[in-house]
Amino acid sequence: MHGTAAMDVSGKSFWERLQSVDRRILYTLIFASVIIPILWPLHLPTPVTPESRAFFNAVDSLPSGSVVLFPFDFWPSTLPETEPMAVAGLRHCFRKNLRVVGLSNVGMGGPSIADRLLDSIGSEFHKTYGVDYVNLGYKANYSAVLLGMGSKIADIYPADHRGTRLDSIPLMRQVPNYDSVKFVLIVSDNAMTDYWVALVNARYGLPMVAGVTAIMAPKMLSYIQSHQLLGLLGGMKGAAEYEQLIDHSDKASRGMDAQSLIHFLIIAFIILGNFGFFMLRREQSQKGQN
Amino acid sequence: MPEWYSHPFFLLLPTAFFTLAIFSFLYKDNPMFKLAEHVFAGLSAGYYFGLIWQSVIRQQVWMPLTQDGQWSVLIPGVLGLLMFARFFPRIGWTTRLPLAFVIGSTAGIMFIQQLHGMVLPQVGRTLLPLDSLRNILIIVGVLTTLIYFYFSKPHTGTLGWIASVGIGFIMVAFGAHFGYTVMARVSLLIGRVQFLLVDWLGVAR
Amino acid sequence: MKSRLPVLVAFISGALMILAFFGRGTVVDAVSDRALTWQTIVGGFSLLLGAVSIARVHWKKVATKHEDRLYSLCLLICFIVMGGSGVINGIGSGTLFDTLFQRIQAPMMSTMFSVLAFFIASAAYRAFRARSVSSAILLVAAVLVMLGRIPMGQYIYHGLPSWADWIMTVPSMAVQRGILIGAALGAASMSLRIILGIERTYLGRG
Amino acid sequence: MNIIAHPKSRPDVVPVNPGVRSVRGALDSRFRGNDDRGVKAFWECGGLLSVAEQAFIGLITVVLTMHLVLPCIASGDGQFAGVFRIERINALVLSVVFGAAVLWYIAQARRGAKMYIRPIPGLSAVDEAVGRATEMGRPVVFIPGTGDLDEIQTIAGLSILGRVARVTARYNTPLRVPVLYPLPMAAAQETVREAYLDEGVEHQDPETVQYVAGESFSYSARVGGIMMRERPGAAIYMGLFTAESLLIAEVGQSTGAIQIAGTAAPDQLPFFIAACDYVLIGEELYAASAYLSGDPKILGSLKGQDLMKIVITVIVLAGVLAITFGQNPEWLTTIFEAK
Repeated sequence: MHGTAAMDVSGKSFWERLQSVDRRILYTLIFASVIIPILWPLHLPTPVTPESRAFFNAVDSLPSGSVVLFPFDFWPSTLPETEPMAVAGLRHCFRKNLRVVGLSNVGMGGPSIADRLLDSIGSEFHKTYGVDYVNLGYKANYSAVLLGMGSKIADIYPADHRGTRLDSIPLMRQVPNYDSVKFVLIVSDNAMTDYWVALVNARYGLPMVAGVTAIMAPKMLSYIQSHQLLGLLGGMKGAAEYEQLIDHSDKASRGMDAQSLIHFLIIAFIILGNFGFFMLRREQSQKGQN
Repeated sequence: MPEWYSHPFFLLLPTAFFTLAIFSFLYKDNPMFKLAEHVFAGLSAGYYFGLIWQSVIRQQVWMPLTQDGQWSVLIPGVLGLLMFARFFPRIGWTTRLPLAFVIGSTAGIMFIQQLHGMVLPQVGRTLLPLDSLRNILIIVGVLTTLIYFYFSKPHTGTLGWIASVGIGFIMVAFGAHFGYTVMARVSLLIGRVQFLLVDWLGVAR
Repeated sequence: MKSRLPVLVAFISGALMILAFFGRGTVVDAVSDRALTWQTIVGGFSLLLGAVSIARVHWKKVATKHEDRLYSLCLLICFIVMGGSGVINGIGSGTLFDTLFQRIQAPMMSTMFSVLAFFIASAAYRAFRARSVSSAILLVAAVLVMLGRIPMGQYIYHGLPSWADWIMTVPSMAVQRGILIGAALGAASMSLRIILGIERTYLGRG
Repeated sequence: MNIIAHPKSRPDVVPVNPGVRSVRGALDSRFRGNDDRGVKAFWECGGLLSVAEQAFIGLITVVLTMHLVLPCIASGDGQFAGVFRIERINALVLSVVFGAAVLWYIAQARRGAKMYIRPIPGLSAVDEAVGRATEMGRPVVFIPGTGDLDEIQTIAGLSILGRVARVTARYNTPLRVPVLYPLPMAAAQETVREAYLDEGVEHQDPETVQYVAGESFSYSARVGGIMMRERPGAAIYMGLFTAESLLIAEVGQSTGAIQIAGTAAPDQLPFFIAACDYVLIGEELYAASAYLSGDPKILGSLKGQDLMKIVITVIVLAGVLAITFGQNPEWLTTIFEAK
């Protein structure tokens, strides 16, 4: 789609040629810098940010048996970032014997991912569906879902994701609305976090933490400072920190070496690109003077 | 079932095929990618259809109606069906009713949510004592950003000066955002390469 | 009737939500709870509409022998298999619906986005230039944050992670808050216009 | 800015959720033109605005009387617990002040009051860029975002397209507008045709507005193709952009075009700033569209929001001083607590 490769190279200065390197060379470098650290990992320790530690502490201090609302509010497109957070969050909850109520406000795949993760991590800890955890599934129109559950969850969710009526699920009989929920652990890649904060935290005062994609993390820090969120995991890096904190390293931790290398490469690209740009500009202005 | 079939390489072959088909876009736009795009769009539409059929039509309309005798669910049910009225020109306008209901009530929730859940706490937590450089910078950053997006006066004189401080702050913030976005995209690529090398080919762990 | 009734419906349902927020223990609460449940149902139908519309568009392409009809046919087959199995066999784990999603659809979605890593890298080399003071500030801040947020960063200079932390929690946080407040005001005024029928683009024209 | 009913659901993809889907359909075939022109406003055919305004005031009155009068009927168990949640009085005050400001300015704007909006640098650069493209004898590429017509940023982008099309019509510069969705395409055609007519040009170039079908990535690949072929002198991107911003801006950069972008999508702004010559940041896009279209509802809202920004600035300054030097500042923060 970019025909730079076909351009005439002759008669161009070094800097001009450097500016028009074939993109496929850049792509190959990127591929290599991801593949190499995955094949030969370095296992560098990840420094833990205060927000991730706060996230861990908030979950860790919940009394055993508390009910945690666990929204799987992410699209499958960000699974490599969000799945490790959700997995680590579930491991932490189940290890602390918290009871997890999963749900999703993302129609495209959210409830199916919730199902898969709850079942696989639940069985890791020998938990029973319906007693220790449940997956409510998806209902449309998130703002109405979030507010409606404040009055009566069964009004919004007559049945769980598999179609079992809520009144025949032991866990849900004890959780009629937000009053019986102790905590919200959001994993999200979109504006749903803002809704949880501005609707549920503001109106019902439920304490919450969020694991979000790196793109969203800068905005979320504003909620941390205003105490609307108690803790925050940002992207694969945040997931790796959390894995480290719960002492169960997994996919995110293994990805961090590649993350380091590729960041270096991109920074090198920015510097080299700009250097070439300035040299070219200087060359041209010198030509102009002659 | 023969043994080889249950090897991850064969089990995950379709997944790997479509993953590679999408990566082929990097070389150039090609029929493989286009096929993957259409398969994807078809599955997505099908996913919504199955999901809504089960979780909305069955659970929220059919079950309450037949099992609990809740006749009132017919109202949203009919409103929902009116969404399809646009396919019939003569009653097409009725499709605006469910739309007006959903958008109107969402607007009501949003109005309160923005003022009560966002503006109040965010403004309240900016009232920090001027006792550290950190606090001073936070207050200056919030206010100059707000003033940069003030359109009723030209950016000259003092206001211009404040606005240029604001744009400085904004650029630092966008730089941070930029760095984080790079991090996010890179993570997704790492995730996919992990799938190809670890889960599918099993050449690393 | 055709344009007045919808505006009235929007007004009543919007006002109801606002009233319910300020009140407690009145009939408004019961009505608004019911309205919330209804919203989730009507919202569901609109998603269904989206799915049906896509199928319609591609059905037309197949019927009119459009040059891309083979692709469209492929899309329709996927739609029917996925949607049909969801309706007949259910959507829980272990169903065909779930398997197709977990094996084909979800990986495709994340691959689409991972491709962007390559584009970012190539744009970093070719397009991201310090053309002005502000873009120079942006690029420097970006590089500092990128270095400070990776495990290797602290080996280059041990202070880098705390610099990145500082950028994130002081200037960046302040700007995000300024933008957040501005955006909240914008969204609130948009909501107000919708409730009062001043903003009706969503209803179409005529 | 979040548009009502569909904040971005996915980080980079055109949102797909109830609001959007339904809105898309609703706009259907009834669409004409890109602003309210030609359609009788609701209040014009029966005075609904005044009814609505009164209703709003009435609503506030109801809320207040709920607190003063209704307690007697409340809860039924003889308790005179207020029906009005007194702890939410702060939100009520804010709503009333803000609502009044926005409505007052909209009414003013509609009455034709002159309202000043500061010149936005990126906008004046648009004329310059088109001029330069003309000198070089190259076309101008304009992309009104990759959102559908229900997205307010698309509508803002189209009003800027109106301005660009006038200038290209005046100088007889070729204009290319590749569009992703059918509805914005119809709107863009209408906008361009009107702009050309205003300049006295019978616009006939069928190549101008092109419907480039496909999803986000294929779209940007094809736009890239158009750019490489036609080598525009200026490339202008105004509207909602998602992940494709990066791809498009990079190709534009490699063709040597002057690039001007504007979007309110915060995650794409950094890329535009790094790759383009001028950028309208966030709300500047709306301000530009209000400035160009003169639409009273956008203009009035913008003014109302501006007033609110001043109020907030003053409150923060006063609050900070009170907290720093005051005796007992705790009460100040409790005023802002959301309950």
